[in-house]
Amino acid sequence: MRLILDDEQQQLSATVHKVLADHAPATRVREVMTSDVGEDTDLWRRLSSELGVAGLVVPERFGGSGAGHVERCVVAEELGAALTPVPFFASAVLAVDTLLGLGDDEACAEFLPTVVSGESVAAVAMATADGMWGAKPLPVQAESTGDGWQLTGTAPYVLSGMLADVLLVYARTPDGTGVFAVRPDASGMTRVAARTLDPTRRIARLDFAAAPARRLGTGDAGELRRSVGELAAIALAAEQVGGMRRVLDMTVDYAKVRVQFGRAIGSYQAVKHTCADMYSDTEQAISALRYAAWAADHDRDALPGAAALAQLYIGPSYFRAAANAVQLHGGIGYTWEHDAHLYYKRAKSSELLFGGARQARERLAGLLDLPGGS
Amino acid sequence: MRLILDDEQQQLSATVHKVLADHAPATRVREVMTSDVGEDTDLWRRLSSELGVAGLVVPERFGGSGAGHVERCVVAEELGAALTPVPFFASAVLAVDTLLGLGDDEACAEFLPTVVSGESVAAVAMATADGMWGAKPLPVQAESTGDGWQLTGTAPYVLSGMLADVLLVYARTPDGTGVFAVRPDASGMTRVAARTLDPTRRIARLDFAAAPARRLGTGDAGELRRSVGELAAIALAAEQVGGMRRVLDMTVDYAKVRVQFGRAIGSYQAVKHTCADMYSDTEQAISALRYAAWAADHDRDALPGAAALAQLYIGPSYFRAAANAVQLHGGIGYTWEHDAHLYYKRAKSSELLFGGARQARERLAGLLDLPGGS
Amino acid sequence: MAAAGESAEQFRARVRAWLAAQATGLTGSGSDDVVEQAKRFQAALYDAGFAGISWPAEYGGQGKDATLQQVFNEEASGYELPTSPFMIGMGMCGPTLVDLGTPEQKTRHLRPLLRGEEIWCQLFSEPGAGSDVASLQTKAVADGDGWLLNGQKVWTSNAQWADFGAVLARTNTDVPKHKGITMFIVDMRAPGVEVRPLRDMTGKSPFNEVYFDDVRLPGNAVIGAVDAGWQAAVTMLGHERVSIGSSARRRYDPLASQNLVELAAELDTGTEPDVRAGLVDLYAAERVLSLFNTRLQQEADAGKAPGARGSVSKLAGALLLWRAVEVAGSVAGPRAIAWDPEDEGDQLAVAINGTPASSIAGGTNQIQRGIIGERILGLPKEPQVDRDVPFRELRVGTQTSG
Amino acid sequence: MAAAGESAEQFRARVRAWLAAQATGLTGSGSDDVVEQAKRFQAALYDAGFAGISWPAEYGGQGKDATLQQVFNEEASGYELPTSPFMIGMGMCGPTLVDLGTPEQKTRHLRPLLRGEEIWCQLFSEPGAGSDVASLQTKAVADGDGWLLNGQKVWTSNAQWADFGAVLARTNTDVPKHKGITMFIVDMRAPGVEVRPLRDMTGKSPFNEVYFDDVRLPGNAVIGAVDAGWQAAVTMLGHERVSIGSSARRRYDPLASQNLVELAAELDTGTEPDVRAGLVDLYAAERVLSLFNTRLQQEADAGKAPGARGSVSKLAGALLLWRAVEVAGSVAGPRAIAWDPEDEGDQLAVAINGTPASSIAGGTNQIQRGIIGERILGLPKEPQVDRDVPFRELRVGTQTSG
Repeated sequence: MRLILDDEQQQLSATVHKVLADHAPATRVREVMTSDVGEDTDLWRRLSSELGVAGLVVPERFGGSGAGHVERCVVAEELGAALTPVPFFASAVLAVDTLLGLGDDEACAEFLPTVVSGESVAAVAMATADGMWGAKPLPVQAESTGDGWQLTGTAPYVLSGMLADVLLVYARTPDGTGVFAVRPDASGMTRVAARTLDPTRRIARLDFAAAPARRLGTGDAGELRRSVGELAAIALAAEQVGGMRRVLDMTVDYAKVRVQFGRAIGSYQAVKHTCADMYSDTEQAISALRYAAWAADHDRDALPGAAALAQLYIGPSYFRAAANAVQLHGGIGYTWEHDAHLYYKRAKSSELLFGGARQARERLAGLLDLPGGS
Repeated sequence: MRLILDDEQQQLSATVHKVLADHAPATRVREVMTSDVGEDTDLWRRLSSELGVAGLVVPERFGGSGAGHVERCVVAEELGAALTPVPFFASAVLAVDTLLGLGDDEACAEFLPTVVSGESVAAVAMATADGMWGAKPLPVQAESTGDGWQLTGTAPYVLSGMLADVLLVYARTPDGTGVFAVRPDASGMTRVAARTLDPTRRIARLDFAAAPARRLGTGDAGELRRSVGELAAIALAAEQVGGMRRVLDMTVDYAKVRVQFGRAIGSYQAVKHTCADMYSDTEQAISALRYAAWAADHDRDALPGAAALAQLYIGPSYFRAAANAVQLHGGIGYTWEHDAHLYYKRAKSSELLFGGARQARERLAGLLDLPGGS
Repeated sequence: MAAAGESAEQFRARVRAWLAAQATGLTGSGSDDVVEQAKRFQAALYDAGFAGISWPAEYGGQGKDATLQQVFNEEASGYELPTSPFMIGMGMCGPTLVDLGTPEQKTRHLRPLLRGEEIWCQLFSEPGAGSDVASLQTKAVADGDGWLLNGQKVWTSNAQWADFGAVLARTNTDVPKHKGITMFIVDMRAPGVEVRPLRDMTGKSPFNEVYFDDVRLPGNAVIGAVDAGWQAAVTMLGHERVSIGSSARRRYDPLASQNLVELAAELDTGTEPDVRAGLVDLYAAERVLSLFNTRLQQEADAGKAPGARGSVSKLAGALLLWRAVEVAGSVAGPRAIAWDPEDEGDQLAVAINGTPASSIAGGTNQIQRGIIGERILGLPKEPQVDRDVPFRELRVGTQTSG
Repeated sequence: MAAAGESAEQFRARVRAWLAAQATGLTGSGSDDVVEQAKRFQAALYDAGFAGISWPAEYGGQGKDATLQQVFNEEASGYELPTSPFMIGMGMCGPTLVDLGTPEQKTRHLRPLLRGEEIWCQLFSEPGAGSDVASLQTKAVADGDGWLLNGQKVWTSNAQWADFGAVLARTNTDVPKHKGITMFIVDMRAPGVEVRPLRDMTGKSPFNEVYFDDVRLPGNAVIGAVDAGWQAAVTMLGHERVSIGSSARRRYDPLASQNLVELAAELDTGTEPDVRAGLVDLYAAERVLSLFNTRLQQEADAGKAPGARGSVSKLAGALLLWRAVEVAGSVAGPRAIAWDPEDEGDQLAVAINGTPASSIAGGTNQIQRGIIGERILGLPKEPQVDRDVPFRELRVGTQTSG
């Protein structure tokens, strides 16, 4: 296994970092997050078309670069570090992985090139009613009509669901799980913007009442949904690691200049040792992430365990780091004007997405061969 | 509810403290714990006959003072603080509570006076095979013979079981749980001294093969066993609180005199803040203990919740405090010669006795009316 | 009206009956006329004999035992009372005036406060003086028989509607920082006082920045003695910690275990092992802390002053909230982070987002641990690099002082 | 015998085969002839080309990439190898001699160490100098062309059978404490060296007190330079942290998650929710730390020195053990604290009782956090009250210095 980045990967990281620093500083993030749309569509087109960030795991024949998951994670790290409000997760992770996994070349050829170029945004509905991504029944039911399918039900927790030009919906069918494409103007579909704890990530609910839909691929997509969930957990872990690194840096920088009682607060053990724990957590989180990304590219047998490991370890670590960042900034860190709260909210929201620690723990318990469980 | 001690209770505490300081300092504790018997029988007779520590909850007609559970907890606190290896827990807690709860005046009149005076030591077998004190079947079966009863099975985790002059055994009978008295020289009974993590508390296993036994009381003692377990949890909490106070004091004292890098280590936040957390935990533990002791005397309806609360909160707190005490003493705290390790071991052992956090948590879950559970 | 010779249980019954009649259906937030509502309610409390229960009777209090205040608080914890505009005045400024005020100050200020006529705020913190309050840079310069006040304060709750404030200002820069501070009463309506709302991380504005530009203070505005303001501040902060620490977890706090138990039942997550364990442990921690607070109160009633032990309440209360945030996440799952517009997810989200405040405001957890370590346990202080340095030569915040 | 041009995978295969043949059934403890067994095993390692894998070939090492040492460690983690008497020599003293030794010292000492002929110990700590190693009071006074050594060391592992030790002694008391220390090689068989076993809290005696009474050191015993012993100590402590941190959780460690999983199966407690969650979380923490160690190694191989990051390994490893102790309690319940004489409860109990060592020995967790904060993150040091003070005027331990 390889847990360090090569020169090219480091270069990619530096490039994305610079573009985000130039075009999506915190002031811009705040502007976008308080807008109606809540996502920076211009920047997304630029990142997709100029840097190819949406096509890193997409083969060249569908417009991508075929680089790999390690590369996609490198990008996710930078996006997570800058809290960039773009539909990366929906379009370049969930939708891309779903389309690629379907084994439906026609669908890939139809959707992927514009998703990769950023011309279109795709979102994916795959959560159960209680917001888990696990084994419970899907909340949307597909029924075959003469010339196609109709969807009925309510799909919660659809990332970038309001913005998307195409919605990919995992639904129950008489022959197992199916994936369906729905256009945003489909009759019988309503999109409702959710209110969110985290202002930098938009989420929607989709209501279907006999909405016409097109089935993609053939056969049961239950396994696909599971592996898409695993890859999503890894991409999320990358965002989280990026956020951890950033809050650690912010906090250490502040601890060097803020003076109380006649000396920099970073000289106090209560601050210094907390920073050391944040560093220790972050370094370990990076290692878990690199392993999971490597497994996604090179060891699919290890993928379920690696994804669950990353999710279980990194989710709570990021929140702890972000909470410590607020704490060590003191009062200023608690204000709206300071960026610390944006990381705090992102960290909490990321910790509870995709089934959270509970689901990851159950999966690892299965891999460890522990008895019991639900 | 009353959570503070009155003058008389404080006086009792000071008296016991002084006697233990004079007659059972750490050097004596070490001497006893490495002896074969492992308990200080002389001291126990003295504490019982001169200070009446074994009869605090026993009515005067059976030789006790009828003071109450708050008083018994005051004594337990001091014994826990000094790690005094005497059969207090077996004789003055488990056996006394069992005898008093049976409603068998004859048995009380027979056994209690000598138990209270310290002339005899009683031990109680009540744990299940897995060392829990909960709902699973008792490991000893009683069968009625023509003129009495016979016990068969193996009773683990009998505190002071090797030393006891009389063994009280909770066993299955055709009509529910019964309590049986067995003499140490009974045919068919073997006592095996367990090896223990904690050198200051002796534990035995009792093997019964058709051992003759005398039934005490009438009716099902299942409820009695439960309430004896609750009172035991409270007495244990008192010992634990005593230990917490002592390790906190030891650690603070050391932190004031030990110099590293040119100043007392207590001036470093890493040490000072840990001591502050120990203090905060200890003060809260004292409060939980006082409430539970008060409930034992004055509010039996609140007793199950108060006992579980004390057990759940105090067990891990004491171990954390004892572990921090070793840590803050550094290398010297890790040596056999220093007393810190004796508290560490007592804390771990106490945390896992009487069903530990798992059982306490289940009981509180029931009281909170949470669904599920085993 | 206070009944003479009333027992604690009679008092409790009277409180309970009064609250049931007067406080049912009230809310402490969200209303535009929050101040008017608070003033009406405080006046009603006063009329009923429940304002300043342990304050001296000669200045409008009830002159009773502090236990009875505790009884009142216990009964009130089931209600969402509209008292927040008076919390600083009742919990901190008033008690400090009781301790340190001149008879004239007490007569002028205590009764109007108790009657709900005047709102107070506390003006200690500054951008450069957070944990290190004594490094404050706001200055009061003698001017005739009074003073001229200049500087900036921050995190000032209630400043937007306050009539008076207790302000710390530097009156001597030639001595070490603790020795040149004075506490004053400042009229918040006086010329030169400007109040600007400050948004917190939940998006609300519960506090303000306050600017003083040549604000004139009369000579009798000094609380305690000139240059002895640090001692006055310690007195007030002691009241603050008790006030924060002993405030019961409120019935309507979405992070209280009871509410999370109900949420788990509603969302059907109560059978999950992590939820069960989390809820039980949270309940236990809440209950144990509340027992500690009761014990502290009983000791105080028995004549043993709580001293710095209010810091334990405050610290433990703040740590408890972090545990509650974790449990809330396991109870609600993704429903804590996204909810339909018509749902009530906001309350839980705002509570989660507001949690850091408890570990920062009123003295950070780190500061509380230092207080416990030094004042209760007697552990030695750290080397104090600023102790003997005249204030004018000190570095403070991220700036130079002076 | 080392094969030239061997790939990592070939090397791994060779290690695996060798271990299977040579190490199966060995134990590292409990035996009276532990030293003899260790010496035989070390000699066999040497003969097979597995001793000093990354050490210079000219002094008996294999001159290979450090990755291959990692490969060896991974393969060896499944065995209980009898190597403990050589751990200090191989992990700390040897690498320090490689870095700082004279050619003469390297020639004299490295090969005998690798061949298992000579055992080393490290003599830094003293009763008054624990975390603050540099406050040590053992003195070496110039005496002709050599030195006379006097003083007391403590926590010295392996001293009871060591042939040589690396000792820190004060050679100048007129300068601040870090500047007057020298590191020497001391012959542990020399007259005046007395070794007394010291019992730890598990009841075992894995370390010793060592007394030096006019022990004569030759002039060429200095490692590095006179009065530059602190730098040499930092070098050695760096090797120590890497050595401690990167040692894989061993197969036979009763607190390793795999063994606790098996214990849960045996005791039938694996279905308890707290046991399940505890085991999974412990496994995750173990695995993540091991991934961090691998990543550190890969970075080192790629030319990025680990620097102080060994402190992360050591700190995280120590914290992991505390978590394991908690999980062990929930897995085993009261069976962790009392067991039948014929049962094997001892192993778990000794592991629980021995856990504090990891958070203390080789630099406490607090010291590691300081190293991470200052050396990696660049946070400022605390005020150093002892920095410019001549050693003879300093207070150390619980005594006065000098």
